[in-house]
Amino acid sequence: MLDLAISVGQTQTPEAVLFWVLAPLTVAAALGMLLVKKAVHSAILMASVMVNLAVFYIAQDALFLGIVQIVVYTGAVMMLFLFILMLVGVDSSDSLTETIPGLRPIAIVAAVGFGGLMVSLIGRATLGRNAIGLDAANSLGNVEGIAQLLFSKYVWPFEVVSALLITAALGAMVLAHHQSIQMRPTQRQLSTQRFRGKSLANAAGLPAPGVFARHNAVDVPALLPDGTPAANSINATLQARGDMLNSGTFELGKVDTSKGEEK
Amino acid sequence: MNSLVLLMLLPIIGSIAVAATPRTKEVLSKQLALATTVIVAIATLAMAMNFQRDNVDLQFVEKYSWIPTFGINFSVGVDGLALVLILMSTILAPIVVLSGWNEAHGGRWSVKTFYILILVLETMMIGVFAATDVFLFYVIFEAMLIPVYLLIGGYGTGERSAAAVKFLIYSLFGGLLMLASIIALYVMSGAQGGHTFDLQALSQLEMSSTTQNFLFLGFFIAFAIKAPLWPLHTWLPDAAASATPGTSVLLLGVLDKVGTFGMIRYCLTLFPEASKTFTPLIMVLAVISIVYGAILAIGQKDLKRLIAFTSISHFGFITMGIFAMTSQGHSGATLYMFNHGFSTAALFIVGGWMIARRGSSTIADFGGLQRITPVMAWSFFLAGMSSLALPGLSSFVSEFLVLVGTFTRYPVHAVIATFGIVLAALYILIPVQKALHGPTAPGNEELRDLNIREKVAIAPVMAMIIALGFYPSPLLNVINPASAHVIAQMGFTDPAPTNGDK
Amino acid sequence: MDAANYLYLSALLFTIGAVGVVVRRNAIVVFMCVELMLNAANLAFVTFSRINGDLNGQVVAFFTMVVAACEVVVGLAIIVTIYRSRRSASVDDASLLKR
Amino acid sequence: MTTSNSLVYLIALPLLGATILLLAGRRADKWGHILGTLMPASSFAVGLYQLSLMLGRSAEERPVGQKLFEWISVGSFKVDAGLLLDQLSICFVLLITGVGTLIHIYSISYMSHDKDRRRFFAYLNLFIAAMLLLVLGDSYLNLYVGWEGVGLASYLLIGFWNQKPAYATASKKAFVMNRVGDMGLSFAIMIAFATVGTVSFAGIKEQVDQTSTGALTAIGIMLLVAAAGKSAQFPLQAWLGDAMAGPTPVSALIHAATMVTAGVYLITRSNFIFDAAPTAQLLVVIVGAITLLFGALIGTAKDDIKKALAASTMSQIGYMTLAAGLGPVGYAFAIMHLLTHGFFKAGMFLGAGSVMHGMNDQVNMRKYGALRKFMPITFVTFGLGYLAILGVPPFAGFYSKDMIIETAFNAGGIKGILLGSATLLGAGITAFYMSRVMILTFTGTKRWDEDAHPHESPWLMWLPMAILAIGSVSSGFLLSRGDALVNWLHPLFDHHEEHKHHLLQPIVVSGLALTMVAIGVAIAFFKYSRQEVAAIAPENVSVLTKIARQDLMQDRFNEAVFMRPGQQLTQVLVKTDEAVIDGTVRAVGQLAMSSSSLLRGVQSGFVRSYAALIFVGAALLIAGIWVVVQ
Repeated sequence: MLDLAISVGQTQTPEAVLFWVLAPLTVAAALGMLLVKKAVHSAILMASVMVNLAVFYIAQDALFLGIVQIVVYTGAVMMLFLFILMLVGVDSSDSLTETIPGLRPIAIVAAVGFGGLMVSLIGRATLGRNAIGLDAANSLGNVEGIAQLLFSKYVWPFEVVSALLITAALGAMVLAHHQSIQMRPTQRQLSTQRFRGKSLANAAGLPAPGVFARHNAVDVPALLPDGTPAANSINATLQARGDMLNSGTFELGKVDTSKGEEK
Repeated sequence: MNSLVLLMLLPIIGSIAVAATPRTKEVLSKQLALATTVIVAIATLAMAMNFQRDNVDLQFVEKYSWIPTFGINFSVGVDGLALVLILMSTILAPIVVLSGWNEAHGGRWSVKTFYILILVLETMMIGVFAATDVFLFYVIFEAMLIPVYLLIGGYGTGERSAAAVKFLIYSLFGGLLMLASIIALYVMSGAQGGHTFDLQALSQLEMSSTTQNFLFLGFFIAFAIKAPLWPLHTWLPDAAASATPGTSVLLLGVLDKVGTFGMIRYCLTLFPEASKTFTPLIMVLAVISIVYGAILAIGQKDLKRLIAFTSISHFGFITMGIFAMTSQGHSGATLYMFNHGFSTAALFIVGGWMIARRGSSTIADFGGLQRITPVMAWSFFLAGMSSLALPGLSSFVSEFLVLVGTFTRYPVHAVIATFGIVLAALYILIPVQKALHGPTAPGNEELRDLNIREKVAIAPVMAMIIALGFYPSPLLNVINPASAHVIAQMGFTDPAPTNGDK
Repeated sequence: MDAANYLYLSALLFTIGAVGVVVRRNAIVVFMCVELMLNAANLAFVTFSRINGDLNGQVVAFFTMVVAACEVVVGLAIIVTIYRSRRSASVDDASLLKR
Repeated sequence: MTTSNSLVYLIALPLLGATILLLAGRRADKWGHILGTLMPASSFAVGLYQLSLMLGRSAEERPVGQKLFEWISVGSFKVDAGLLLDQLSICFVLLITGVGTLIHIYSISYMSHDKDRRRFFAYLNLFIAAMLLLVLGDSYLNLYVGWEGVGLASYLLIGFWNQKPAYATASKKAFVMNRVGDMGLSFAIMIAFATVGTVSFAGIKEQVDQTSTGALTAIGIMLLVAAAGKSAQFPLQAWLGDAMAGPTPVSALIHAATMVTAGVYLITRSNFIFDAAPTAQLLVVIVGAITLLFGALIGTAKDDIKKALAASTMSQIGYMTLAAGLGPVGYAFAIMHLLTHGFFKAGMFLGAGSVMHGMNDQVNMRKYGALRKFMPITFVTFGLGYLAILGVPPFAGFYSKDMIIETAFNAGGIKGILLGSATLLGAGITAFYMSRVMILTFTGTKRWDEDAHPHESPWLMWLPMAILAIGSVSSGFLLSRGDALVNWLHPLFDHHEEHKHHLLQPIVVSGLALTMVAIGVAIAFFKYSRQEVAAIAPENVSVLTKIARQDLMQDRFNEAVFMRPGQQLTQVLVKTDEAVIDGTVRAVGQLAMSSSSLLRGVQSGFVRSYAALIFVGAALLIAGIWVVVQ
């Protein structure tokens, strides 16, 4: 284990401080990711893990990667995640109860086993020499060093990866592209559907939210003449996400018709 | 023309020609197939004329390098045993084509596919008997399953898919064991003078008795499945009941002979010591097969299943003759293979015609055929008589040789096996009585007798059955030296007459 | 300070990520956990790069990032597609592999 | 041994006839019966020619042989297709072809209304060929071919009218029981080859001295089994009665005159074996004695005229078997009785056929009566046969049967007394049941069915009957005059002239026999002639009669001991094969299916469980590395 000890540079102590401060935070954030209910919170915690890792990269003389980590990962990828989260439902929260029997114990046992074995393996690993440090490699500067490798030794993988990136972008477009399976109904057909359907209930169009209600927000259902809320006045997506307020709470008290009659 | 390879190529060429015919011209494809098989049969006969009877070495040997990396050669050659079986296969092929002129209709695929499969199968039938390279043998042994599987599954009746799968899995299982043994032989040959699959070279290998026993079992189980030996027989009745008659003829007449052929050619040659070790067990299994097959045949209600069970009984006789290790038993077994091919072919072919006309294979549905369709009934009767080994018909000579040969060394086995001849009378005469005799069963009044094509197809079989019963010498003269050679190689001599130990 | 500590951290993060993949049902969270595992691997690469004193590890980590980006793009597109047809982002709902 | 090239024609001619008639089909319907009759007739001519040649040679040179070709030759097992005609076989050749020809002639008329007459003649020719092969073969294996050949012909002829299920069953029964006997012959041949090393008559005879008694006894017993099967001897006798399902000429030729006597031929032919195996010989005698009484008893209760005659045949062959079992002294008498029996029994069967012909194929004797006036020729020929079988001097049976009875008494000791008594008793019972047949059929009152119009048969039918009747009258006298047959056959048998103590003088034996016969006739006369005979068999009869009517329970016994257990075994095995053996195979398949469906549970379709599995796998992999680098 001692072989791995780093005796490079003078940044030993500050780095240790940095590590021992950030590492627990990172682990805590990662664990938090597992444990929080809301996906958004997970995303935030993930972002924090990534930033921490970026710091670790920089601390390990990987300046370029650290920056890329922040720009690409934390900046772009995590934003993509959040974007999709919003699309799918930013507030939706997982229930953390397990539905597949026995999966969680298996996961925990495997995790303990895997982690424990990994750690003990690393602990027993010997390199046979001292760690070298990147001072020599980074003598021209980290970015230049990487660039030199990337455009000489790794130029072919680099090109391949770029092709992969383009393909992935195309693939995402293809996947996200909505393919209509049937002809979009014409206005005439829609009209026929509306008036010749089973009932004429919706012939005049769905009620708009907020009509007769106490609020006129989009998530407040319209009230029907008898005071009951009309659930179908609210966008289905809001309902699916659970973002709609409970329509029952908007129900007016029983309208006293007799009194009204008197007035 | 004395080239086995050319002989093997002929059916392939024929199958290509058949494949080239338009799908609509079914008759043309049939005629092409018939012409090919007839040519092959004539070519084989011509080859057989040039066979030197007293030479026990392999003849017509040809050897081409195939996969040099592994020392695999495409090498062929025949001795008396293989020659007789090739002769049987190639003579049966045109008879099958001609007798089953219409049996490809109503299959899953086209008519010409049927004949392509038959012709490809014929090539393999020649190859499997001619191969002298163990790897080549194995490849053909397994590849033969494909056309048969397709023939059963594609053109059969009833539960044809299930039967075909059962047949395939059974055979593949055996083939797998054999493959393991072959690989082991190959590996061992590497340690003893270079990797090879050559049969001659492999038979010189030295190995411990335990190794020999295991490898022997690998081969033997494969062959015991092929030549259904009790208790590995249950695939046969299903397959035979579902296949078309022509397929059944090739299946029981030729393919199953690969099992008994393999026992002689591979089990005995490669593992003489292990063969001796297992002989007591195999003899018991053979005797059980004889009696068991016969009793089960008696109990069958379906004509095709009945014939299948009679064959199990007959294969018991063949196996018994092989492992009795006397020249009579051995020659008898080889002759039995040949004769069984024809008598079973006759039973299946005529039975198939009966079934096709009546539309049912249940024996009880027939009745009184002797008066409605005398020629067909007589053909069936004669085939049945051959199957029960009536003296004067071909099977008698072979069956009696097997029994006599076995008796000199294993009297108890032979005595029990002889009870099989009484059972044989029952299993043949019961269907004969139910199907051919008795009052005309309803629905049978209008059945047609055999037409010219069918008569032409069955006549050579009948002629063969009768002629070889009275004059088996031409075949025995070819078989005897080969059998004697094997017996001598195994280190056996015929038991001398004891005079009752006086 | 011992560079091995980074490796321990990497192992730990990887394990946490793996558990997350198994335990969480929301496809997006699962994806984030996969990212976490990739990042853990990257950390190990960077650390090894430092220990070995050459930049190959960092280059590989760079490639990993690119591939991870690709994966995220395609993966999220798939999630969106599934969500569109099933109105759910739970990986358990997409259990059609069964039959 | 002299060789002759013409022996093969004896067999080839009828075989050719059968082949032509079978292959020609309906085209031969018009002339088939003529060809069918010419073939055995020409065989008979060849036989006579051979006899004449034989007579011209000295006794030692009389046997002639012909090697046709090498039949089977494997290792030391060498069998030629060879023929042997000696003093014994010429008797049979002439009997077979002679009686055969007569019966062919008879059949022309008898079967004239049957549209399958050609086929009938084909079968008959086939039978003649096979039977000739049986008696001409020079080795047991050649004999075996003929042996099974006659079985086949018998099967075909019994089942000639196989459209009736009962007849078809009868033919099958005959074949199967014969096969049991054939199995005995197979065993005998196998034992002979294993011990002596050859299967030819000459070869075995040469080595008898060097062969142990045990082996010879085994061969002998197996030959006896074979003979019992073919000759309907106890315990394989049950098929003969049912074999009467065949047309009557068949019963006359095959089941009276020739085929059923093949067992006697086999035993006499194998004299060198039996002479050296006393145990086997004793068994032969016992079987013969049991059968002669067994058959006689059955004969007393049968109302079916053919079955009564069949029972009588069984009994008479019992006499022959007994005689053959008595060793060198008996062989010639067995053959003599065989020949005389061939005449009178064939004649009586033809007579029965003639009666049936006139009575609309009625076989029940209780429906006959008073036929004497309507069928005078039949009555006379049948009556001559009747006198012959009774053993009334000077008819044929007197000479042959008395010889057997006398030899039986002279067998010595208690054995001789027992055997002699059995034969005497048999003679008495024979007299009783044959008189019964005579009385019921030809005398008394008419008990006919209403549509019966009895008439004498055409000349084609009565001529053979008449010729056979002449034989029944004269053959005994001719054959025994100056011990002609005994001397003729003498060179074949090791006749050690031992002048044994004669228990009874011949004249005493004849007297006793005639007394027994007279008693039998008298009982029959009082029982059936003096009392009214019921047209329908009375049911209130003694248990013994009931048992006798059921053939002494032979079928019941076979059914209970062999058939039903056999059927049950078959059923059980069929089910076992399905359930256990194929079941095991299917179970293996099921195991694969169920284990796969078990494993399929792991493939839940949930991505997360796959991920968990991968994770576990990774952990295990790490664990593996951990262990390796330990």
